[in-house]
Amino acid sequence: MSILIDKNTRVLVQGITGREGLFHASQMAAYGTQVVAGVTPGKGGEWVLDGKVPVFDTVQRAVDTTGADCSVIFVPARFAADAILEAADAGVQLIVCITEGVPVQDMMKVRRYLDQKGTRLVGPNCPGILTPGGAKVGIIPGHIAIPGNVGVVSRSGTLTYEVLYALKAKGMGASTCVGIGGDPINGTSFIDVLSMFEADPQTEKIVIIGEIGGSDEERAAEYISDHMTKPVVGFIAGQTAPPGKRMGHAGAIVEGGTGLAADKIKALRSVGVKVADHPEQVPDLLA
Amino acid sequence: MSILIDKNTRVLVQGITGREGLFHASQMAAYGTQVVAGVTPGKGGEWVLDGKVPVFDTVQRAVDTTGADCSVIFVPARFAADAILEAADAGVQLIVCITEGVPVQDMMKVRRYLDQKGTRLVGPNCPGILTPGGAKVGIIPGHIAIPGNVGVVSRSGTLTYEVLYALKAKGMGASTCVGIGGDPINGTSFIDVLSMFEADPQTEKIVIIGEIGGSDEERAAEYISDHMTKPVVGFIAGQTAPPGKRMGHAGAIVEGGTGLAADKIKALRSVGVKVADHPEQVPDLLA
Amino acid sequence: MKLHEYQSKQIFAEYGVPIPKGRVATTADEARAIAEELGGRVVVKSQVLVGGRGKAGGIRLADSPEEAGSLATEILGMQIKGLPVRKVLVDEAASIATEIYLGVTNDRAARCPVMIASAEGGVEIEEVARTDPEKIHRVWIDPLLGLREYQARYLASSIELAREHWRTFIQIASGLYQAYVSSDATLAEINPLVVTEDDRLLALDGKMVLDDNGLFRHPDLAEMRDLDEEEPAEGEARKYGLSYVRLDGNIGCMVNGAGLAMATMDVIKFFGGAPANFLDIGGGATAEKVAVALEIILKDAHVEAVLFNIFGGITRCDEVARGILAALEQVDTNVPMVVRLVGTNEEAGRRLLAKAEMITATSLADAAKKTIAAIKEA
Amino acid sequence: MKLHEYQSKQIFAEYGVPIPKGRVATTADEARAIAEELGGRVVVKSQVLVGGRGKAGGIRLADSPEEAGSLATEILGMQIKGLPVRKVLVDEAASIATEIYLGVTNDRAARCPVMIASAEGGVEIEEVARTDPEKIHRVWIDPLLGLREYQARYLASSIELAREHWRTFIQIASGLYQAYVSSDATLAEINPLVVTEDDRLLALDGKMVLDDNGLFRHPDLAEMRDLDEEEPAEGEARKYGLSYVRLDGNIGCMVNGAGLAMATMDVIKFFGGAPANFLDIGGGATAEKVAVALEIILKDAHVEAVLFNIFGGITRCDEVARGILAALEQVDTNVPMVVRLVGTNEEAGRRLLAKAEMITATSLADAAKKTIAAIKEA
Repeated sequence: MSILIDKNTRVLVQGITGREGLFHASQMAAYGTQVVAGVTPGKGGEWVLDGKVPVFDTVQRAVDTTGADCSVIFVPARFAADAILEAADAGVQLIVCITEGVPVQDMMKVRRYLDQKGTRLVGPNCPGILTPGGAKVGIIPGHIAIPGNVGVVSRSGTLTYEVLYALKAKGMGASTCVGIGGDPINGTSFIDVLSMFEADPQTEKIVIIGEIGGSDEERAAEYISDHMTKPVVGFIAGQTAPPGKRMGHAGAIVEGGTGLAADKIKALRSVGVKVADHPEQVPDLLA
Repeated sequence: MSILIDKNTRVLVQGITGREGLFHASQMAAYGTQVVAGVTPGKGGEWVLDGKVPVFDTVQRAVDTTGADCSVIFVPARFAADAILEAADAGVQLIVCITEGVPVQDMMKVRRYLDQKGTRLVGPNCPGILTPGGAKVGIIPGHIAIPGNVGVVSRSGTLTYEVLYALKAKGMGASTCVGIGGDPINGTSFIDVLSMFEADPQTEKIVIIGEIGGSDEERAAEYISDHMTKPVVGFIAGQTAPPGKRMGHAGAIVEGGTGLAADKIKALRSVGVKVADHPEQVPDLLA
Repeated sequence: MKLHEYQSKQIFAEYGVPIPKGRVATTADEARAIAEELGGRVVVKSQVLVGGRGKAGGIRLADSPEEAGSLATEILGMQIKGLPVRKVLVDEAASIATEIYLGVTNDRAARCPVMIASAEGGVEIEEVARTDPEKIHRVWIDPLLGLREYQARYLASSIELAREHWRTFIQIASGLYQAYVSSDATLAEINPLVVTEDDRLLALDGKMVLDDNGLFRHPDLAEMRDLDEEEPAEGEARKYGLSYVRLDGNIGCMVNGAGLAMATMDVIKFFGGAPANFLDIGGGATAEKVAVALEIILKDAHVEAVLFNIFGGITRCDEVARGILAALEQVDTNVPMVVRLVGTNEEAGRRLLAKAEMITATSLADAAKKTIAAIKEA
Repeated sequence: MKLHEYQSKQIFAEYGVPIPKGRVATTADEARAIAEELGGRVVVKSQVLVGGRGKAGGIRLADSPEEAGSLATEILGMQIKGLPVRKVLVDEAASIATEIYLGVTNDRAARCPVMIASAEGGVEIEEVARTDPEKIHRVWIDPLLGLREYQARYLASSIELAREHWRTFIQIASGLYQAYVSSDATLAEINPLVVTEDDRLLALDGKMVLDDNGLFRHPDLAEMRDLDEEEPAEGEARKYGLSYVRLDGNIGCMVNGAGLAMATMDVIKFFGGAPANFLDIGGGATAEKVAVALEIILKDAHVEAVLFNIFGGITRCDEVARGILAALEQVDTNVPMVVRLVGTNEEAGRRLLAKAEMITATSLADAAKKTIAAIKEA
């Protein structure tokens, strides 16, 4: 078992003929993921990945023809909102948006629309999802993790790789790793993923990787206290970040005294989450 | 029992200081309906109906103060969409909009918003709801109907009164009468009301009064065939209406060969609904 | 409210939809001058608010300004489906490679706008829907989001439009949707949208229907109403807040409420009569309103009797009766009048009217029968 | 991206929000001339992108053009929280009856815009939220519907604004929301929104923060960026697609990925060091990007060592190592450099760098400790 994706997931790549889209489509396929279709407006009828994957002009046609049930988006930021809505309208149930730099007002509209439709969006500005040994949807390098019983959820990209790699070094594997993305308004929150891990029989322990900005970690702490039975280990980046400055991620900013790393660490510790001082400590705390 | 409203319904009147609003508020109160509040922006703090009903500036405050759970709207057409949304945002669960002449594009937006919130809207351009002996919300004259076991649902106003009056003349009473309104896009369809009547123990027979335009009657026929166990009698107005002409109601128009009275009558008869040749026949067909 | 082709196309152009060069003319001289100005071949198109203008000979090609002038003379003298042609549109003629249909309208059942495209343009879309339903492609538009680019792209791909035209097609679809929303329209259609032989997209014909209930937001559009094109009595009725539609029969009807008014017509027909009109006088029948309504009904020379069907709900029947009596004093007529009053204070109302030599009835069926009989007697 | 008061107010005015008459000046002469033009009392306001201008003496009243000039001289010579004042706004002075707060911002938790009003205007809203939370009133706005009139009315009634001002207040709220949406802002606030003694509503001070991710839609707004007001290195970094924030420490950091960059800073601190910057070089560290980043880091005179923390995911570590080596050839420095490479081909990468006299580390903790030690040794 795993969450969100597995060997049976039929993946569609929006923006498949772009440099990023094509490279990662081939990486996903090489990992064993079923990449069944691509979409690039105006390039319908072409074939990519050694002529194995058909390209369509619209998501609707791609879904109708190939039965894709998950879409991963690599289009430029200005087209990302439309790409997400297109996938949702075509009935895709899981949308993973890798694109960085999507305007926040676009995301507010998109969230509002998806909530009402019940579509699950992961991201944007995220590395995607990896179920080691099963499938990967996004850009997380497949070789840095092995299958196991640790569920990983994170707002970050390379910091997540760091943790997965540290786990692997100690022989620990992951059930699924979900990068929810670093934007202030995104599709999936810590709580959404925590509840899935709680319900997933393969997942026995959980790592949550947060950072400054917003209060998603604080809400996660509340949720952990009220609903989680599995042990959770945390790490929060940005203890040394100055207020009022965006730390790379659009969502990583301390504003008006809220979003501080110290508050998040305190909230997590107060509900029994062991919070690591540095990422390499995570495997030790899990053991 | 009855549907939608009864003696316990706490009614708020939007536009209560207008001529129509004030008159019908007093009629509703005289019928025994609990009229608990009114709203007119800029007149908060006043009292109406012999100083018994407080007026508020906003629906939110009216609801917070009086616990109103149903709102009836008498504001001019250009403010109607805002009034409906205001009531929905304030958590009112049942909104009855009497106003005629609301632009259809306003109603498309409103419906889309309410569907997502789960708020029930009846109307616009409707006479409202009457539960004889219980409560009335809207403008249906109370004295033309007596309590009984017939559920009445209609797209029309005075035509409905005609039928209620004919029922009363034969000693037949109504459980609840719902005027869903004559606009092409409204809040509540025949099907919505039919399903409530089917579930209501007091209602034993149902009268459905349709008219030309759209296909709500055809869908109702399908629903009756699939879901209704109680006998249904119908009447459809507009057999003699010429195509392409709006017959008073914004929604009463035969367009592109659809919306014909003959098709609706045929659809209803094909599922066992007795359709009256003229309104005064309705009580006979119910007997 | 329907707009003329030239009005619709003007609105489309404001939203970036490409239309042929052209102007409207009311005389042959004007038409000739416009053709002169445009140069080359032109098309002279009658502007009347009915379909089937082409078949009726109301759309003609002219090779020279002189020909345009003489065709205009001809067309301006025509009647199409009973409507006299008072204006012609003179447009540059396009060399057509393919004809597409593109329209947006309210989908009542889905409760949102629907955009429709078909590769079968230039013919009535209802006809295509009947004969080749698979050639009709639809996207439903969330009214809160508006038309999204991928929806227009889906239509372009569905009608198998050549890729090089997608960009323009998407712009046109977006412009059409904007025109529809910004005008409170219930229909906005381009039929045909053509690809010309020199590879341009052009809205050759356009049609808009506006939501009467939305006109208060658009005083400029409300002024576009062409009074020449409608039954004068209907315009007159609208001024007084009455809803009137003329029919072919001989029994004038005056009713309060639209549904009841339709039912009244139906019952007249059911008992063998023929209604002369639909007329809803709305709530609260004051003497003034009743008088205006009565005048409008009696202007129709075919009317041989009038049936009043009034349901006294909140309005009291005796009040309505007094309104009718006052109205009768203002209107000079000798056609028989049958009144059916029911509801609050109906007895008092009926007594008042019986004195005025009106025929009273107790039920709608009774009223219809008495009216039909009165005509036979007269 | 923050906008100055004068820029924010200009945008508000475009959306119908009433603002005081006034203009911006960069010299005392200009300030005097503007005061002359305006007549009467004026207020001279420093334009710097920090709060607390008033307390710092950066906002002053002048009774005459001469006084405006001399105050401008004074203010243009000031530094406020380390930022030199380069512009002053000269506005007509308003006679204030009451001060209100009105703002709109993104509510991250609710995932929609929230409009906030308070009768306690003129002070920092965060302060009011802390001390008198019941004096803060909020309405959440559906991003697909926009601000509705009743929501603005609810705020007007909540702050107990006199009824005669509701209409104007609703227009201002609607204008502010439009400004916020149309500019892709994350914050648009009027503080204070004043009722003047002659009963007008006026946006006396304004502030906007724009979403950097939305700037591509607004080239006009992007040009408003005041390069004088930001750390030059941050602007330089932005040009090359790097994300750089200067800090107070002495250990320069170069990291791929924002989260990992923050974690690197944190680990340095945890082991007793002090990071000199946040720097995310993003994916695929080419020699050019590494070189630019290194130059930016070394421009900071406080930097005594540089820590590279690179996670080779899809990018291979040996490639990154070559990028670093090529960069070092272009940059002249002798501060110690500690490199921690991990991930794909890490061994090959480490071997390449060890030859280049760089200190290599196997873990982040190891790297931090080695960097701190290297500074002590130097």
